Amino acid sequence: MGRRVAARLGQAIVVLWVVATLAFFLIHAAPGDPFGFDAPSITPATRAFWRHQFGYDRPLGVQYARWLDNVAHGRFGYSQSLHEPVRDAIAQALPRTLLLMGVALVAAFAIGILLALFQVQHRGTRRARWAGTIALLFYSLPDFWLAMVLLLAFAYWVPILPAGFTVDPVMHQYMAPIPALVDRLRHLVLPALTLTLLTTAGVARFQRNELLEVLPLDFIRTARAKGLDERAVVRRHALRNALLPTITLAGLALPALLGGAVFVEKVFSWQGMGWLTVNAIGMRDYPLVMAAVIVATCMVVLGNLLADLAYAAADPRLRAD
Amino acid sequence: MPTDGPRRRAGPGWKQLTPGARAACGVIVLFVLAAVFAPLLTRYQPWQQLDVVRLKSLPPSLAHPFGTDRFSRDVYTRVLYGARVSLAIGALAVLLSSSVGTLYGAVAGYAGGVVDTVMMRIIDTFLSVPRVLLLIAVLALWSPVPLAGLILLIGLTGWFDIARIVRAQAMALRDREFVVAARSLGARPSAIVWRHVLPNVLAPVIVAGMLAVGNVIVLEAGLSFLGIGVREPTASWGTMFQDAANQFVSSWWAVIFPGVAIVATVLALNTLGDALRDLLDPRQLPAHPGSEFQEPAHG
Amino acid sequence: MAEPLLAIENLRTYFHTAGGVARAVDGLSLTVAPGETVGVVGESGCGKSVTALSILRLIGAPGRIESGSRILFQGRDLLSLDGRAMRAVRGNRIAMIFQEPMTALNPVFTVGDQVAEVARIHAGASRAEAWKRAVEMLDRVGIPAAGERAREYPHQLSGGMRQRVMIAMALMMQPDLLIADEPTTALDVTIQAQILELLAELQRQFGMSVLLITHDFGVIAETASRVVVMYGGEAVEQAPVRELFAHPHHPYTQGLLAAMPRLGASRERLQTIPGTVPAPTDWPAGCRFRDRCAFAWERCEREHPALHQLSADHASRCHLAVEPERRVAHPPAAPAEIA
Amino acid sequence: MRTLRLAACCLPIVWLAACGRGEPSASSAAGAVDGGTMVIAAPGDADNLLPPLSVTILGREVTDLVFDHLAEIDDSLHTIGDAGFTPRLARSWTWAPDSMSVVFHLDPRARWHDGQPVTARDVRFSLALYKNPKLGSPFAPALANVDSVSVKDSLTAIAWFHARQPESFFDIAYQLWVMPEHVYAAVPPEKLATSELARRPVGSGRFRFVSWQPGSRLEIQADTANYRGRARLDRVIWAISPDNDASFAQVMSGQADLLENATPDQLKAAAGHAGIRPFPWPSLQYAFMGMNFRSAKQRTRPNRFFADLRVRRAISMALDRRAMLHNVFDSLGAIGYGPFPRVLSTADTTLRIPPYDVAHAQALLDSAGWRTGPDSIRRKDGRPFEIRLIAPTSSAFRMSYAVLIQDALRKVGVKVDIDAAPFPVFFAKQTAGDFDAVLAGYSTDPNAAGAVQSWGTKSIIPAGGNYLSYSDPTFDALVDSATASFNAAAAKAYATRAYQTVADDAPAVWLYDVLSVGLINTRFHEAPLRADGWWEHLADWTIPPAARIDRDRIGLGAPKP
Repeated sequence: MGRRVAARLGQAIVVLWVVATLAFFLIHAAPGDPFGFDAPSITPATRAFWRHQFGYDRPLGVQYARWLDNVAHGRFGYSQSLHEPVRDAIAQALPRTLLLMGVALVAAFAIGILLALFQVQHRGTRRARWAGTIALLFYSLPDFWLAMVLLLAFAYWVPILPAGFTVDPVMHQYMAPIPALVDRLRHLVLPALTLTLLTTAGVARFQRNELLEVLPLDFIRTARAKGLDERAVVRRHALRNALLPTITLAGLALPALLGGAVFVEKVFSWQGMGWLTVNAIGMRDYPLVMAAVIVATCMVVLGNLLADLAYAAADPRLRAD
Repeated sequence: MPTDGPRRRAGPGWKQLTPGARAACGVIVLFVLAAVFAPLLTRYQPWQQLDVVRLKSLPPSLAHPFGTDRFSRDVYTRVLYGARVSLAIGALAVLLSSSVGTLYGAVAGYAGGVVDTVMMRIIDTFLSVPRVLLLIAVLALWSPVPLAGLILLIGLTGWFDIARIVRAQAMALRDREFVVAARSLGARPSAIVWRHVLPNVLAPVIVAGMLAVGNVIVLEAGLSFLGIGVREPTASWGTMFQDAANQFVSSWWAVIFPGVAIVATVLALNTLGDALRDLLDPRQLPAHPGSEFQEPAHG
Repeated sequence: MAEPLLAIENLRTYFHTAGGVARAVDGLSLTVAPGETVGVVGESGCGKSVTALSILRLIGAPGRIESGSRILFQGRDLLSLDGRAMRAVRGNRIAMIFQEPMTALNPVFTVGDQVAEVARIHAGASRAEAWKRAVEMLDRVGIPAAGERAREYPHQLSGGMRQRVMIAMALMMQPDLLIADEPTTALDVTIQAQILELLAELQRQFGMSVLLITHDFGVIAETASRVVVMYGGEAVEQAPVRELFAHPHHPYTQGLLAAMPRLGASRERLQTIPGTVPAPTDWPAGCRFRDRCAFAWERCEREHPALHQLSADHASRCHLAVEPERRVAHPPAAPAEIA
Repeated sequence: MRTLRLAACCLPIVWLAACGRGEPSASSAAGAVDGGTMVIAAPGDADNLLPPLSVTILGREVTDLVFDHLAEIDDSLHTIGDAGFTPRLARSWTWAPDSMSVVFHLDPRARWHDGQPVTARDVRFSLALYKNPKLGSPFAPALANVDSVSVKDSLTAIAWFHARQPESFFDIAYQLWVMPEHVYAAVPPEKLATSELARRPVGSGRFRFVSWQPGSRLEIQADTANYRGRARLDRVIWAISPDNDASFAQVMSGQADLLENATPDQLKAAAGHAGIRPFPWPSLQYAFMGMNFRSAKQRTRPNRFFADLRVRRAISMALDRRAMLHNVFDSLGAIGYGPFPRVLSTADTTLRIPPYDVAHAQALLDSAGWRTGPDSIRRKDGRPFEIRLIAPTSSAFRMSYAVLIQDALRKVGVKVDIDAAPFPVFFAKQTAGDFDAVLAGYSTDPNAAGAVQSWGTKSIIPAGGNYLSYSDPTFDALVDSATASFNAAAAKAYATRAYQTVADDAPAVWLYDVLSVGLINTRFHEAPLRADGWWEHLADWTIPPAARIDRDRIGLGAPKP
C-alpha cells in the first residue's frame, strides 16, 4: 500500500510539473503583455516597477525557475482584474466549487447507481428502455443549455428559487445563522441540480455497463444457484463488484465535472473556480486563468489519487497487500 | 459464432439495429443532407440581413419556417448552414483526434514494454487537465482563433480516449496467430501495424468516433456560448444559440431551433454509437471508465 | 429401479441468437436414482453444462428451455414451478458446484459470508447462527482452522480450498441432489483426488445423489455408477460404468476411451478424435457425429439414429446397433476444419 | 480626459429624451424616516477606488459618493463661472479681483470618515496628487489650468489659475475630489494604484466605504456623523455579476433593486411586472463608428482605407443609421447628430451629415480607386478592402451594431472582420489606435472643452482621447474660441461651427446618443438624476417605511466578518 501511494504521488507530481510548465510557456507564447491593457490607470513607471517586481524583465530560464518555485508554494502572482493576489481569489472560490461539485458528485452517484440498478433489474422491459433513453437524453444535453432552461424555469417562469449566487450571499453578513444557511442551500439547489443531472447520466450508463459485465460472471451463477432472488443477486452480489470500478470513475469524472462547473457557474453566477476562470478570460487575466487550470489539474490529480486509494481500500484483493 | 479469423465480422446489419438506432440514423442522415445541400434548400444566405427593420425577429411563418433572428436573418437558413459548420467541426476534429489517437494507440499497444508505459503516462498526464479549461485558456490567450485553429485545438485535445481503445485492441492483437505469423515471416512492425492492427481496430474507433462527434458538437456550442468559439457572421448552432439566448422570452424560435438541432444530433449520435457498441461487442468499450465522461460538457 | 429422484425427459434447451438457434441440449432424457452417482461425460460444447444449468433453471437469455421438456424432481416438474418455489429448491434440495472455484466465488465477500448466506436464505438463520453453521460446515469439508479461514476472501485461499468452500456452500442444506459441474478440472492432480474422495465421503454421509459432469473418464471411473455420454446436445450412450468401460458401443465413446491416457491424470482436452464438435446452430442432418466417425456410411447422413437399447441398462444412439457389420474403419469423409 | 470616465461604461445604452423623472425634491421626502438597503446589480467590478485613477463605472460611483468636491455643479451642468455651484467642503468662496485665484473657506464641521477634520492642507495635497505625473491620473489634463493650491490657514485654501478662463471654477470644483492627506500621503504616488489604499477609500461624503470583495460585492453605508447630514439610505451594496441575464433575473425576483442597463428585450419582459419599473437616466455619452486616420499597426503611416475623405464619406453613406437604430433599440433609440450628445448645452441637431445613399457610396468608392473584385470585395492595387472593426463584448448594443455594419458594408464590397473583445482588451486596442474602425462610446465633459479631448489635435493618442487621430486646424481653432468665450450664446455659435467641421470630415458614423434605461424596484423614491451620473444625489434617495422589506430593516452597523 505504501509503495502504491508513493508511486501515485510521484506520478501526480510529474503531472503537475508538466501542467505548470505548459502554463508557463502558454503565457509567454501568448500575444501581448499581461500588463499592456491596464494602460489608463497604470503609468509606464508603475508598469516598469511591477514588471521588475514580478521579474518579467529577467531571462526566461530564471523566470521559469521562479515560476515553478512559486507554483510549488501556491503563489500564482497578482490578479490584475481582481486587484488581489491570485491565491486569495482562489481561496475564496475553491470552497464554493468544491461544495457544488461535492453535492453534485454525491447526488449523481447515488441517483446514477439507483437508475442503473433499476435498468439492470428490469432489463428488457419497456420501463428500463425508457429510463435508458432519458439518461441518454441528459447525457446528450449541452451543459449551458440545461442550466439556462432550469434557470428560466425555476427562477423566471415559476420563480421559486433564486437565480444566482451573487445577491443574497451579499446580504449574508446581515442574516442570522439559520436563515443564512437556508438561503445558501436555496442558492445551491439549481446549480447543483444542473450539475447532478448532467453527471447522473454518465454514472448511470457506466454503472449499468459494469453491472451487465458482472452479471455473466461465474459467481453470479453461484449466487443464483444458492437460491437468491434476482433482486438480491443484483443488489448484493453484482453491485458490490460493479461498484469497485465506479469508485475510480468518481476520480475520472472530475475533469468533466470541472468542465461542466465552468458553464453551470457561469450561468448561475456561482462564484467558484469556473466563474472565476470565465471572468478572468474576459479580463485577460492570464495569471488567474493559468492558476485556475493548475488548481483544476491539482483537483483532478488529487481526486484520482483518492479514488485509487479508496479502490485499494475497498477491494479485498488489493487490501491484503 | 466466434471466428478466429483476422477480420471482424462485416459489421452489424440494418436489421439488427433497434428502432431507436434506426431513427438516429435517419436524423443524422437528415442533418448531413441538410448540410451538404444547404444552398439548394434555401434561397437566402446565412449571413444575409433581409430587412433589419421590417423583417427582424419574425415568428415562424411560411416564408420563414423557423422565423428570423434579431438581425432579420432567416433562422432556417442559418440552421442549415449551421449544420455545415457544427458537423464539419465535429467531423474534422474527430477525424483528427481519431487519426492521432489510432496511430498513437496502435504504436503503444504494438510496441508494448517501456515505450507503451511512457506513452500511456503521457496520456494520463493530459487526461488530468480538464479539457474545457485547457481549451478555454488556450482560446482565450489567442482569441480570436480562426475556424481551422478551433478544429485543430479541439481535435488535438480529444484523442486520448481513442488512443486507449486502440492500444487495448492492439495489445490483444499482438499475440494473435495471424500477427505472429506475419511477424515470423519477417514483416516490419510498421507494416504489421498498418496491415493487421489498424484494420482490426477500425470498428471500435468508428463507434468511439461517433460518440466523440456528439461531444465535439456540444463542446463547440459551449465554447461559442462563452464567446470564444466560432465568430460572426459564420453561423454554427452554438453561436446561434448564444446570440439569441437572452431573447428566449421575446423570440423563442431563434433559440429553440438551433438548440433542438444540437440536442437532436447529439442524441442521435449517442444513440447510434451506443447501439453499434452493443452490437460490435458489449464488453469492448469503453476502454477506460472515464470515457463515459467525455467532455465538454459532460457531465 | 426405485422411483428416480430426478428424471429429465426430452430436455431441449435452445439459444436464440442473432446467428440462428443453437440447440445446445436437444432431446435429452436421463434419470438419477436416490443415492446414485450418475456421470455425464462429453467434450466441451456437447451440452452437458447446459444440462446441469437447465436442471436449476439458470439458463439466461437468449437461452430457453423449450416447451415439451420435463425435469421431474421428486415427482414435481421443476419447469412448472414459479420463481419463489424454484428458488426454494436451488441451493436447498438441489445444490451445485462449479468448475472454476476461483471465479465461482464472489471475490468481495468473505468465504464465511458466502457459505452462511445459504443458511440465511433457506433456513432463515440469524447472522450469528448462519455463521456458526458455516464454520461447522467448512470444518466438515476439511478446511483447517475453519473459524479463521471463514473470515478470509476467496483470493486468499488455494484452489483446492476454494473448491472445498464451494462444496461446503452446496452441502449447507444437506441437499438431495448435488450437481457437480467439472468439479476437479481446474485443480492439480493431487488435489483432484482429494476433492473426489471428499465428495464420495460426503455423499455417503448425507446419502445424496450426485450428477457428476465431466469430460474426464478417469473421474467417472472413480466415482460414478452410471454414465451418460453426450454428444451434439443429446445422449449418445448410456450404461453402468463397468459395462461402458468394458463394452463401449458408440464410436464416439470408443474414441473418448481411447484418448484417455491413464486414470485420473487427464488434464488436457481430448483431441485425438479428429475434428471438433459442429456448431450447435447447425447440427448436420442424420447422425451428428458422422463427420468425425470412422465408420460413417450413407445412412448416417440420411437418418438421425435413435437411441437403441442394447441391453436392459445399455443404450447407444448409433446405426451400428442395427447394422453391426458396418463397423469397418475408413477415413472420415471430409476432414473437419482445424483451427 | 473626462472622456475616459464614461467611456468605461461600456454597458448597454438606451436613450430617452426626457432627463430626470418627476423631480421629487428633497423636501417631499421630509416625512420619511432614514433607512433602507439598496442592492445594485453591477455589471462590472471597480478598477480601484482612488478618485484620480478610477475609470470604471463602479469605481466612479463609489468614489463620487464617498468623496466630496469643494463645490457642486448644479443639475443642469452649467460650466461657465461659478453660476449654479452650491457649497460642499467649501462653505463659501471669494474670487480675487483678477479672477486668477479663488479663496475657498472650508466648512469647519467637515470631517473625514476616520474622524479627522478636513483642512486646507488636504485640498493642496489633493491637487498636487492629481497633477503628479508619477500617479498618472487620466484626469490631470482637465486640471491643467489650475496651477496650485496654497494654504492660508487650516480652513482656508486658495486655488491659483494659469489663465483667466470661463471654466476656471468648473475645473477646480468639478474635476477635483478632495482626499485626506494623512491617509493617502502614506504611500508614494507611483505605488498608490496597487496599494491597499486603492481598495479602502477614506473620504468625507455622506456615504462611507465599508467593504469590497473584489469580483463580488462592494458596500457603503450612511456616514451618520456627516457635516451635511447622513445619507437617507442606510447602505448601498453593489452585487457584481458580469452576466446581464443573471442580474436581470435578480432584479425580477427582488434580490436586487436596481439594474442600470436593461436591454429592450428585458424591458419588454419586465413591463407589467409588479414592483418593478423602468429606470431611465440621462448621460453625456454618444456612440459612433470611428475610422482610424492612421495605420493600425504603424502609427506613423496613414490608414490605407480611411485617410481618403471619399472613402470615409462613402462608408457613412453606406450605413442606414436609422434602420440600424430601429433594429437595436426599437422605438427607444436616439439617432446621433454629430460629435456630441444632444443633452449638451452646445449641441446642434441640424448639422449636415452624409445621407444614407448606397449608390452614391458605391460611386465614391469607385472614384477612390476601390474596384469590385471577382469575390465582390473591392480592391485597390491588388489589396482587398478588408477592415478590422473593434467592439467591446460588454456592450450588447455595440455588438449588435457590429453585426449590422458588417452586413451593410458587405453590400458595398467592404469586408469587415469583427474583432470583439472584452472591455479591457478593447480599451487597450482603442487607446493604442490598434484598429481600422472602432465602435466607440465617448462620454464628454459637460463643457465645450470636452470636444477637444475627443477630437482635438493635441489630444491625439497617446496624449489624450482622440483615438482616431483626427486632426483639423479649423476645428481646433473654433473649439478654442468656444471654450474661451464667456458668453454662452457666442460659445454655442463657435461650437456649432466646430462640430460642422468634424461632420464634414466624416471621421465617424454618428450612430446613436446614449440614454440608458434600467430597471428599479418601485419602493425607491429618487432624488433628481444628473446627466453626468445618475447616482450623484443617491444620498437623498429614500424608501417609505411602508414599502420596506427585510433587508431595509437591518439598520446600521458593521456586517459580521
